[in-house]
Amino acid sequence: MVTQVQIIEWLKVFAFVIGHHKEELTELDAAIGDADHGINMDRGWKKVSGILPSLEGKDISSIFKTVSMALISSVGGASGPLYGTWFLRASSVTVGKGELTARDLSEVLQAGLNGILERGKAQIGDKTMVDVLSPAVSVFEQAVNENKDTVLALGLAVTAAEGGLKDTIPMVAKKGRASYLGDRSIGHQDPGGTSAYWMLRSLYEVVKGSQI
Amino acid sequence: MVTQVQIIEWLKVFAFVIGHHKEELTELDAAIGDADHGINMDRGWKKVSGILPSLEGKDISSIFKTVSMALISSVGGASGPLYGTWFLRASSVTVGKGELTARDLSEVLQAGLNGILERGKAQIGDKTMVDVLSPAVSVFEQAVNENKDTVLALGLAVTAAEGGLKDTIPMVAKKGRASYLGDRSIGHQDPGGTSAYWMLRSLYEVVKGSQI
Amino acid sequence: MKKLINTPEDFVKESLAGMAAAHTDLIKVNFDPTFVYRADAPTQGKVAIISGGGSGHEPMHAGFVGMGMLDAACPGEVFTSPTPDQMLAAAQQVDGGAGILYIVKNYSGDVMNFEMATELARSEGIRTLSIIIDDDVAVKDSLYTQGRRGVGTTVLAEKICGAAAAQGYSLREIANLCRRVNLQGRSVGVALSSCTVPAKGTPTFALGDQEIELGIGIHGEPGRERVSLRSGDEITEILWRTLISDTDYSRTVREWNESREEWEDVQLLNKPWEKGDRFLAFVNSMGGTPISELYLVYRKLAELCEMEGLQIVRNLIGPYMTSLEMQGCSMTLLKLDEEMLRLWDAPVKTASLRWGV
Amino acid sequence: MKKLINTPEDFVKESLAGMAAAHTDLIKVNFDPTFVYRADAPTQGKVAIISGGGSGHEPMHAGFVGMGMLDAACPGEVFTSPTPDQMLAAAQQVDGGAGILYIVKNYSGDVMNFEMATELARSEGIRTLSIIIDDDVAVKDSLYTQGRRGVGTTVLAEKICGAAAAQGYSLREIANLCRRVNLQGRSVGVALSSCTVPAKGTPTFALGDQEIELGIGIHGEPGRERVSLRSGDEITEILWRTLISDTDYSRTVREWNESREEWEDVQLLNKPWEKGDRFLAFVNSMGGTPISELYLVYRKLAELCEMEGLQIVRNLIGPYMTSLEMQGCSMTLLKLDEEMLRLWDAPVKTASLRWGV
Ligand SMILES: Nc1ncnc2c1ncn2[C@@H]1O[C@H](COP(=O)(O)OP(=O)(O)O)[C@@H](O)[C@H]1O
Ligand SMILES: Nc1ncnc2c1ncn2[C@@H]1O[C@H](COP(=O)(O)OP(=O)(O)O)[C@@H](O)[C@H]1O
Ligand SMILES: [Mg+2]
Ligand SMILES: [Mg+2]
Ligand SMILES: [Mg+2]
Ligand SMILES: [Mg+2]
Repeated sequence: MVTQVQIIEWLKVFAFVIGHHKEELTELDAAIGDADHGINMDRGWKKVSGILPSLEGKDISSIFKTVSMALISSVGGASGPLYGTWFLRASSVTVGKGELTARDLSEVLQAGLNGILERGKAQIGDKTMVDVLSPAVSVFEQAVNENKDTVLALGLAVTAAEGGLKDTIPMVAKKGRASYLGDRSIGHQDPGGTSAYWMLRSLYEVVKGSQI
Repeated sequence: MVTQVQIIEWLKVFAFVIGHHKEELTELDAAIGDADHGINMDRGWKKVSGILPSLEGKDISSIFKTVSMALISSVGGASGPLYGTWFLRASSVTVGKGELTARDLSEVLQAGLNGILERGKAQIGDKTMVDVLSPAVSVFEQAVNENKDTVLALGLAVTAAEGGLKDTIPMVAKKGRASYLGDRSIGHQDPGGTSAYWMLRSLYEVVKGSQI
Repeated sequence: MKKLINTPEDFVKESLAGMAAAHTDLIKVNFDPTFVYRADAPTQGKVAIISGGGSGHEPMHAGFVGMGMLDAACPGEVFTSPTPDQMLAAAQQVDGGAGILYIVKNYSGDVMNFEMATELARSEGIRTLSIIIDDDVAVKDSLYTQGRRGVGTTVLAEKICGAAAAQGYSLREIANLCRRVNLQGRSVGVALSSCTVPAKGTPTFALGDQEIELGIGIHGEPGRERVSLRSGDEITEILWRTLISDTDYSRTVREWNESREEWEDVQLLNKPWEKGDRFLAFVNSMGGTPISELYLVYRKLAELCEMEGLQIVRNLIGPYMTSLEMQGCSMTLLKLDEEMLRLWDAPVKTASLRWGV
Repeated sequence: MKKLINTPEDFVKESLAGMAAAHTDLIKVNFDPTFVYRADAPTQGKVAIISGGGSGHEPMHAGFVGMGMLDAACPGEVFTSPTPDQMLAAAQQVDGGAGILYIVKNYSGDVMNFEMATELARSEGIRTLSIIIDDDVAVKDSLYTQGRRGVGTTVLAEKICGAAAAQGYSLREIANLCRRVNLQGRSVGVALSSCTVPAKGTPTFALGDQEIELGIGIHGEPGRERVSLRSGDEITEILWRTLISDTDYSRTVREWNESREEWEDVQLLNKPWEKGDRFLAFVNSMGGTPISELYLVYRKLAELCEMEGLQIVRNLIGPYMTSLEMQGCSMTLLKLDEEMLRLWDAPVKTASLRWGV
């Protein structure tokens, strides 16, 4: 079970982590993009942070919807509509929910990924956040199917995400600004994938932490 | 006596000297002006060089007139009209002459200087070519009054010019681009004064050389 | 970093505020969300043309808002796409009932944000279409990349479509016209220096003292080749050859299908050029290169086109689509047909492009 | 040195050739001697306005040749005054029988060359006058220097006098108008970087990473003070204060006395400004500074003027009088009277300034 309180805690932690890794994300984007991914994300998540207090007590779907709108209207770049779409879809599949079962969470992750795929038309191997989210979603779903509990499933998903993130390093980018580099994008880790990894990792840490 | 042939030889030598000192003149101008005095002068004197062969056999006044026009139309900057005026006035006082006595030469130097003073309105001590030409003109005139011969008088004039040139170093510029520097122009030798010194020195070397 | 700015965060807003203060007769600016729009908008019954993109390319786009060109422009942060809420608010502000055309440069961020805006505007009952500009021939492949970037042709498309809107063309006609302009325009750029994004504070890329980057993108995206510095004529000839040797560029873009009310993938193929064709030549400064050098480039470009039998019948030379203070230029050739030529010549009155009025 | 040029020697000519090729409807260029002139010159019965100066300040002056502004421009080598033969040939080309006004910036070279040209043109029977522009308040003294340099007000005087000529003003009227414009205009500039003269190949001066030069001249002449880098608003305020705190500037200039047929020294005194006065504000890029930063400067400038009760009723913002690729800007305030305002608004059609037509 992931509670509404944990969801808000997760968003808070993720916003903090983004602020903390702002320079690092921007440096990654400097290598193969336009050196703004950390700045973009931080702008959006600072905005989310400001809104969070007003969301206490709201249902999970409304929280996701509000976060989505905040991101869409403040992140900009490629990651704005992508993260915005992720939360918009997460909102659609959580209508009326006050807490999320492992299966609910699996649906959230799947819907979010699908949104990103539709919006960005990236495929696996294109060196984007899809390469991080996609393995995590599969692993999480399988773990849930095997009746593993949420924390364990999330742990496995984060490990898969981390693997996916490392896998972006040798890839040639085919979407986003990095794609203009061609082979020169090889050897660099995808910035959007990195932030996506932190999104999952933050969720895991929050859900795990509250259980202890 | 300075012959028509010596006049042409002088112009040739001065053109060569300017080419040779082009960088140096430009460097002097870089310090307190706009780094083009050598370039300007060289452009003009290259043009004069090209015309000189067609002037063999012409009377001295026509030679000066032609040189003046060439300088006026090619040097540009402040030095173009100044040197152009010098030769224009030199032309006016040599009409019909095939050679110049010491007294004729004194008149040439005086007329040239007057032209520069009228055109540029500089006064002695303003850190311009006037500070080089003016003492040379006085010394030359006095030497002629004392019946010294042309070579000796020119030698004294060149020495006076050199003194005048060194005197420009501690001066504060009050005319031309260097004047914008105010006190910061102190410590630098005036570029236009430097080329003016070379003009007199070239004349001296030519007149002396041909006598030996 | 040396710039006439206060803080990186306030740069875009303060610059826009100054622009609005300078051109009160032409434009107004809205903040939160940020967009610049015609002071006299909406024009009832006229299709409204809206463009937008990251800031740092001024005067594009806000400098092109006014009579006969854009109805609104949505500036993002420097080199960062604007967001759908800006685009939607701009559409609501300038909608004159005849529909909105979004002119979008082909960057993943711009495309996705404008797609969301198109969906949002349509869901609010504003008939909205969007056309993608992707004219940067420096990008060879479309299959394995985001596709070609939108560069110089954008300015020309904005002018031509703006004139069409002023003359009462319908939304569909203007969308078709805009697509046609894009398929007949080709651009390529060169950088002599990098530029510094205020928020970053250090140059986007490093170029050696004797290096230039051919095929540079307007955000400093790496180009085709980094070569040693050479003469203006040689650089001009390289850029020009890149343009004229480019043929048959094909790609799939997403356009809104109004009958099916959903996005559809459209396959588009560049129009070929032939001897005798007439062109608009656009020599653009990347920001830090003065117009004297652009004219030197134009001189060689005109000579080359003449030799090749390509007729330059119009030109535009100056800093219109810049990359902050980057030194370098871009070259655009747009093959003109009768209609495009007529619309190019039509009056325009904006802060940065004006004639006939 | 990285520039889009071939050789330093050919730069000016090749750039002008490109300019002429780009604007065949507006201008023609003559070489040996070099000058740019209106394609339709001479206009019989109209006073012709001619300006000129060193190159490297483009679009000034050649970009201002055309209807309602200059009849001809005489470009020298980069940062070097043109020569009297150019000015005379230009006068002969555009003389429409009503006389010629030379608009001259106050640099020793320009002044002396234009004086010679005035004498030459008059001796050829062309009625010619010249007016000196000396508006750069960065130069404090006139007694101990060449006097103030001619900067931003030059562009404004060219526009206003060009309009007067188009409206049939006499030579004497235009000369008086030009002098009046000069006495009501004040300018000051700031450099964030140096520039490189092609023939020299290295920067004209050195500025530290955190230094700016206040009161810079358009050829990189040293300014009033070298200070540490500060915010755009602070720089704007410093420049503005320099302008408004300047009063009673007096100097002697040489003008041609037509009755006595010789040069005469004229004593001139700047016109004071007062609360409630109306101004044209001109924020100009030194070449390498993009328009976005100019707008940021304008924003603060407008705010300051408003506070001080100085009304900005017109503005001009962009790269009009540059110093090659130098980064920085200049600020000009010109106090307008009714007549100047009307003439400013009159139609103009040149390569780089155009409205109303
Ligand atoms: N079409 C796409 N599909 C999925 N992810 C994408 C796509 N385009 C870009 N991205 C992701 O966005 C990240 C870059 O985001 P950001 O730097 O914020 O935007 P921008 O590229 O517009 O500057 C990339 O690292 C990549 O992970
Ligand atoms: N008003 C003047 N009277 C006399 N000499 C002058 C005057 N103005 C400048 N000069 C001389 O001209 C020289 C500079 O010449 P140059 O560099 O060729 O022209 P510019 O200053 O226009 O670049 C100065 O060093 C000075 O000797
Ligand atoms: Mg980025
Ligand atoms: Mg000089
Ligand atoms: Mg970006
Ligand atoms: Mg000079």
